[in-house]
Amino acid sequence: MIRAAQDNRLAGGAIDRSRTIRFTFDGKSYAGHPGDTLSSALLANGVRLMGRSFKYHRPRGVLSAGSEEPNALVELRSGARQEPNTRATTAELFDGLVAKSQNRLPSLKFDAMAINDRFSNFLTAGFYYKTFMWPAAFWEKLYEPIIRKAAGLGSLSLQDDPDGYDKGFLHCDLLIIGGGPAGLAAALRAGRAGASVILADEDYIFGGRLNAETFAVGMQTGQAWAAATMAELQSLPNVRCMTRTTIVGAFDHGIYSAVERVSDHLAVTPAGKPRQILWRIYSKRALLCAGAIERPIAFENNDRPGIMLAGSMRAYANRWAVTAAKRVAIFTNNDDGHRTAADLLAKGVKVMAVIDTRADAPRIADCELLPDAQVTDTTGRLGLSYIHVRLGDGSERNIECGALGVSGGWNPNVHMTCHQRGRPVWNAEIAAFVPGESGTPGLTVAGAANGDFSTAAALRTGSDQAAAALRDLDIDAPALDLPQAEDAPINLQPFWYVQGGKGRAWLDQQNDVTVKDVTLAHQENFRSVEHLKRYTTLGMATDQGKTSNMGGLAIMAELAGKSIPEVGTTMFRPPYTPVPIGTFGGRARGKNFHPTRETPSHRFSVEHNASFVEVGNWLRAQWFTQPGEVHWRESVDREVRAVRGSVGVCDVTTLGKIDVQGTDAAGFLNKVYANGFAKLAVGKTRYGLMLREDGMAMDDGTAARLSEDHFVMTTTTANAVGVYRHLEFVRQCLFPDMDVQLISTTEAWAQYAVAGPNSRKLLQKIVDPDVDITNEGFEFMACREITVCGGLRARLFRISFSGELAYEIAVPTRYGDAMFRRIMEAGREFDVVPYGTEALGVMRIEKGHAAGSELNGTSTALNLGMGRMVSRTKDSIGSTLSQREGLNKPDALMLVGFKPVDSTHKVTAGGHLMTKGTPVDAKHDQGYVTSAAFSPSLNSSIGLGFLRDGGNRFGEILTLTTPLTGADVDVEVVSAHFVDPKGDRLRA
Amino acid sequence: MRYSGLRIIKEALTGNKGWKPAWRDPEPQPAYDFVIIGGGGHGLATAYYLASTFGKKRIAVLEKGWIGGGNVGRNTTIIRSNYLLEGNGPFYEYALKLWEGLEQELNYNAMVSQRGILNLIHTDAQRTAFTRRGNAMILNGADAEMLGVEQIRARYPFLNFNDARFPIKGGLAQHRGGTVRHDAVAWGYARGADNLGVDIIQNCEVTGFRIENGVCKGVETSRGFIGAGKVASCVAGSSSRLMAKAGMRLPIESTVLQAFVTEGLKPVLPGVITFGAGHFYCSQSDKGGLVFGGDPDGYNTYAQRGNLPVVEGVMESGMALIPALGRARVLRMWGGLMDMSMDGSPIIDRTEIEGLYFNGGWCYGGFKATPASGMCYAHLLARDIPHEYATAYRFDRFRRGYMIDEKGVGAQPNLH
Amino acid sequence: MIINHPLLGPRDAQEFTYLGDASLIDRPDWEAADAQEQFYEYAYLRDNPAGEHRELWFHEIGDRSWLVVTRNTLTHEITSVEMARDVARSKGRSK
Amino acid sequence: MHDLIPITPLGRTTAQIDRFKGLQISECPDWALASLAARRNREGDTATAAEKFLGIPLPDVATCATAGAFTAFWTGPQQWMIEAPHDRHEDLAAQLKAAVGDAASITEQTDGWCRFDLQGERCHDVLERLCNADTRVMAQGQVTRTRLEHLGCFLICRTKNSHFSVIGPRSSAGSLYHALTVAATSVV
Repeated sequence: MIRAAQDNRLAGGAIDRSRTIRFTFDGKSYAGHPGDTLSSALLANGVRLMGRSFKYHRPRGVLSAGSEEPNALVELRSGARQEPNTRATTAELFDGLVAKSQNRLPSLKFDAMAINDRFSNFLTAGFYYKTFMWPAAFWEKLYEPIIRKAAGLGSLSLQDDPDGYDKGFLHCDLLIIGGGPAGLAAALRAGRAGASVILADEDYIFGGRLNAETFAVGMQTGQAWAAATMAELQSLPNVRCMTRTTIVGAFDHGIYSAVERVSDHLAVTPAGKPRQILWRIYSKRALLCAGAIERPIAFENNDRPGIMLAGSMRAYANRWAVTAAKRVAIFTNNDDGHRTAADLLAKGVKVMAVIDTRADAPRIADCELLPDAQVTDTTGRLGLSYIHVRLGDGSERNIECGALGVSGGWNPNVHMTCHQRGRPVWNAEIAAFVPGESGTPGLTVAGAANGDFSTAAALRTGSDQAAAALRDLDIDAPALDLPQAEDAPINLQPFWYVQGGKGRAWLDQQNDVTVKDVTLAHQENFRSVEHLKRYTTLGMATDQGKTSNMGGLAIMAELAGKSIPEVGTTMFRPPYTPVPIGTFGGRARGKNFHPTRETPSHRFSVEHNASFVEVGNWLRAQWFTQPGEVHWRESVDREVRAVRGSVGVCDVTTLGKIDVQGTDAAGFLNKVYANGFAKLAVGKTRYGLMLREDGMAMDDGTAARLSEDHFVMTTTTANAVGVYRHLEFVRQCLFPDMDVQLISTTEAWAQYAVAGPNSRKLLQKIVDPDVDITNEGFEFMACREITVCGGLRARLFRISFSGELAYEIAVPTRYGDAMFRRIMEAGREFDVVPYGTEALGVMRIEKGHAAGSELNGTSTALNLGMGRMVSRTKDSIGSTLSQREGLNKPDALMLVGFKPVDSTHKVTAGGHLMTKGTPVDAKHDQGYVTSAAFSPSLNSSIGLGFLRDGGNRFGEILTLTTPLTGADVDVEVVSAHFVDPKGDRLRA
Repeated sequence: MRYSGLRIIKEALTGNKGWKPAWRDPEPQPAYDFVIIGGGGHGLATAYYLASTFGKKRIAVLEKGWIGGGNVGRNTTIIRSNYLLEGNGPFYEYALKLWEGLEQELNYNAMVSQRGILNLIHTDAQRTAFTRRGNAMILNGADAEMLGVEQIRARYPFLNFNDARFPIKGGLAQHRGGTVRHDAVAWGYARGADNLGVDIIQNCEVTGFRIENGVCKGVETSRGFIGAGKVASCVAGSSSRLMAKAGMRLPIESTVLQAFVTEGLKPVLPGVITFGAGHFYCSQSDKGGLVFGGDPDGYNTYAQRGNLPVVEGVMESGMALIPALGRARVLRMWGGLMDMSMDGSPIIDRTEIEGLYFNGGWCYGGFKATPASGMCYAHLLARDIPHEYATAYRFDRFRRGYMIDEKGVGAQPNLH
Repeated sequence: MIINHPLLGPRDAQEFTYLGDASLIDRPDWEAADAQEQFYEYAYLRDNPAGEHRELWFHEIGDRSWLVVTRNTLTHEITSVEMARDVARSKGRSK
Repeated sequence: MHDLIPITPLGRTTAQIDRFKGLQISECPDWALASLAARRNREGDTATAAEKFLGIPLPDVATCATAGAFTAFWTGPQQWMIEAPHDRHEDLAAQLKAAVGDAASITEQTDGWCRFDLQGERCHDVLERLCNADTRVMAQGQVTRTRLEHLGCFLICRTKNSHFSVIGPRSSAGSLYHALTVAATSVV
């Protein structure tokens, strides 16, 4: 690979020439120095062509030297780390950096898609709304794929992002956004006053514009003053200085989001370290010192590589010691443009002329001055070679130059003051929008961001605004002794675009929006600023119109015969600059997306080949595979048979447990459950159905009365948190004087269901001798606090989900693992098995118990066959609205069971029920199957479901249809209680 | 003027001087037969169908700001009809059918792109729920297909199939679902309505209703009183604010739904994809931006902006589902105001005030409903009886207990 | 957002769970003649104002207090925060 | 005496300890917890009985108090958590109940939680990556509840600037531990 020399490198600059670093762009190798950005290094190597535009694929060079860059976008890095649309102007150079140009085919120099440029008259704003409509089907098949392929900019690798990201939270009295002269003065004043300060800047060195200028601050250069100030700030423990940190959003009540680019300037992110950090900054006050962004002037072919903002051209020369070309010219409507000419002359660059639109243009730089003149057109294929100038007297002139610095004035960076829908106001003196009164609460503005462009003004207002902000917090900040600095006005004379041209003058260079497009939008009545934006895509590019919006507004204002403030601006929205999704994602990656909750028997389950299932954040054992079992059904059927035949144990810790105490505990439960609890005897447990206030079933579970004023309530696993919140609402907001205290104990106790005919025999070996668990001594629905295994406190409940003789035993969680193993040991003589959620589900379906899929938020007590449970003799949540007509239809859905007529057929959950002989469509829908399983006990597939008027349709044969699979099965309507309908087993 | 490829060529060769305004900016008349409040998608569609399908005249659309500035201009552009309940299914399927013919009907390319929507499944309970839903869709005449993991992997190989916290176990696809260029919907209906003589009046805010003994005679506006035979509220997002001026309280709360778009990227996502274990759905616009969103912020607001917790939650979900998104950059985030109704379903009905009609409560299902909402509302306005597909969208369903609660979360709007 | 908890001072709203209009405290009397109508309005109808809104927030990741927050729905400015239990009592709710 | 062997929240028989430069993260399983909530109109009785039992008054909002074996910290209005060494106070709830009688509701919380202690000068740098509590201004004895890795945790400042306890839900001990160590690696 050939290596270009740094021909356009100038003297001086803030780069470290002692080190040379290598990088490649489109496969070609170049050299640069630490301190370079990709764009400064490319310019140093004489590369002006860096990208292609979005629509016409026009050649593009760098326009700016900052994050507002619309043109010089590259694919940075390679492989899984490829970053599309990376601004070459902010990408710090590192050894081995690899960059590729994008949105071109096949190469940057020759882009076949540039054919679009020839047809620009056909591809005007919004042309696609007017065609591609015939025939309809062709849109997806033909037109759209072509458009999509041509559109877009860079490409994602589509490989998993290998880098890590982190998040954090910071707190401060004063957040200072931007580390230029205003920000530094503010930080100095606030820091010396002892306030806790965060000073953040998106750049990798502090100083802002001072790094790009040559004038002095006090007795030293601007850079030296900035460095000295930083040295002091960094020595203050109460000041946190953050470089490479962009404040991207202003959110409610002083919360700002910031992105710190920790390792983007390194070849690779160090292991275990984040690539970027998203900071959430909680500030009492904030001060915006974000400076201003220069705006271009529109003229014909103003988009050629080499044409850039004058202030950026100056920054490249002063800070990075590069020029885009040996011969340059300046086109300006204000004094600031002349500074560029002066600085470049001082660096030995040939400045061909300063073209100034003002008749009274001052002579500032020692080069040819063309007052009352305009650049009308340019030439040069892949880069600027000539500019065409119209002089005041109407005569024309061609000037040869490889670069043109354009200055149309500066726009204060008001972004952050508009994130809460504050509107900027027009300042005629600088012909720009400045922050309005209705800005972001707690945020004040200083320096160029407020329209105070001179360095002296920036220092002064930064210091003053910091003091004012701290005064709100009762912190007194003594005045600073500020250094002398330039204080010249820019003497701008508004000038937006050069008239009279036949060709195209670009406003939005990335999206290819020209003056003509704005004119067309006006002609078609897309005149509101939002219509203009959306119809022409002006300002919708990756730079969000930072350099282009004002020009568009000015032209629309002129066409509409309005003033610019009358036309108004579009809404500024976060983020200030684009933020990787990974950064907002932080540590939540892969398995760590959400926390995992493990049950007390987790270790045992892992050791015994359990398959796990996610239930909320819980991991529960679904079944335990034994040697020889290949299909999960084998394991589940075995577990069910073992429980029904002898005994099994299942971890049910995940069910919510809420401790309810107090002299009004019983009365409280009476309010939250639809059925009565006041008369529940101590030592007894009762099933409870909880309704929402709208009368729908909310949750169900049991409440065990351990003593007169102490209950333990269980909830379903899924609703544990919601039910607790609901109980606190009822307690605090509805019945504030009830004496009741609540606390969750879900995780404090490891709770196991021991179920099956031999469960009592097994538990006999676990509970201590003095505990009577005979059928008489501990009957169905009994509960008691006991001791087990020689004195360990435990709780025993005789409740059954499986329909078998069953108990639930609870011990402190730390002993849960040992207890599970102890039960397995003690049960060996009964061939005890551990069983999972699948077997549990099969057995509850066999028994006709409702669960999550029945308690689906749209079922009533009536639907669930518990209509009579809703007491009408007391007030309880939901009882009144449960009496509404719509919840008590005579043909209401009822929970019933289903069996396939042909036992080899399968009942599918989610299938819909159709009366025989009626059309199979939504109108004739009779209900649906909520849960289904293969029942080893009945040796048949069975299901539960809701059926219209189900209670009166036992024995009827229905069609269970599953259009998704095309399967239709005849099923018989049966009682939901497939097994032991009388309940003899659980009372045995 | 009629749009066509030929017209584009003709105009191109004559310097594009001949393009006419897409709609006029008329001065308001003293009175109309129909005054539709709200120049959003639904309002403009209602006006269009009133004039076209129902042949009505003297129609005005009053817009507080610029047309299409509400939710039709700030949504995630998705269309689908994957609904479960009988009150919703037929309505949204009708909407989808209208979308399919929209561009030819309007002679405006709104880029209706039926590239499919996929709802991912992560648990067995979800599979059951989606099976029931998919079956209901087919029974309602919509299309649905249950996809297995391998089918999904084939189309979306970059989803997290390796170390997902909530593994993908399948998905319910509706191939006729997709996206539409949202702004173009408002502009297309506006242009169509304007061609049929509808007055579209921008920058005209309704400040009150003139109600005389129980009958609505017209509206007071920032541009004076405008009389009306029938007044139709169509301002989802601000329904409560407007109807309060008529003394009504609604079963609605307003909240903000945030949405996001990345920088332009070469094609990545072929269709619309919805994460089933987190709050994230995503598609890619023709311009190349990934357009995505999640859940509403959840507190009552009219601020059209949200806060960080939801922003982070959405993107955490995005990274959990598509780890390759890490290096795509979010370009812009915004918020739209949602009329969150008490059961998550809309209302298209008469009010107790004669001559005053209501359309709202769309939650975040409003965009996909636009054509059907316009057609059904126009039907109600023209004939005073509900359209067959909108009979369930009554005010009194809450009093009588006939809620249409797809999510089953009850009378808590921010959960729908 | 930041909610200034009466006991704990400023707390990130992310620690809270939002319910809705504070009128949910005013649960009707189940024995009233028109109880069903009252409950319908209580459960379903809202003022949903653009401006000052009294609303219920639960300090889920905190002290488990329900709060009544007065917040402007246009600006999100919070002007007062009270313990919901005190508000309920002041409205005459008891057992 | 029973012979069931307890395991730590991280599922082992011995507590996990990780050392980083300037920071130690240790799992602390040997503590018993019980919640104490005053009953309605019995706030005074509760305070008196609790002070007698603890040897110190119940702490004020968002603070904790330590005397001898006991530490009490505020968890909500008229609600506290009492912490004591597990070996001598395994049945802390029963002991408390005996002391307060029917003046307060007592609930065993020992195994509802897991505790990780962060010790060393890098505490703040790690915690600021994990939760929004402003630990730098937390004085000894200050307690807050905070969201850490989606989990509701108690954060107790045992010694200003150098020693914090994170008390989180036991079933998620693994996730909590992972978050702490990943953040520590990222920082130091």
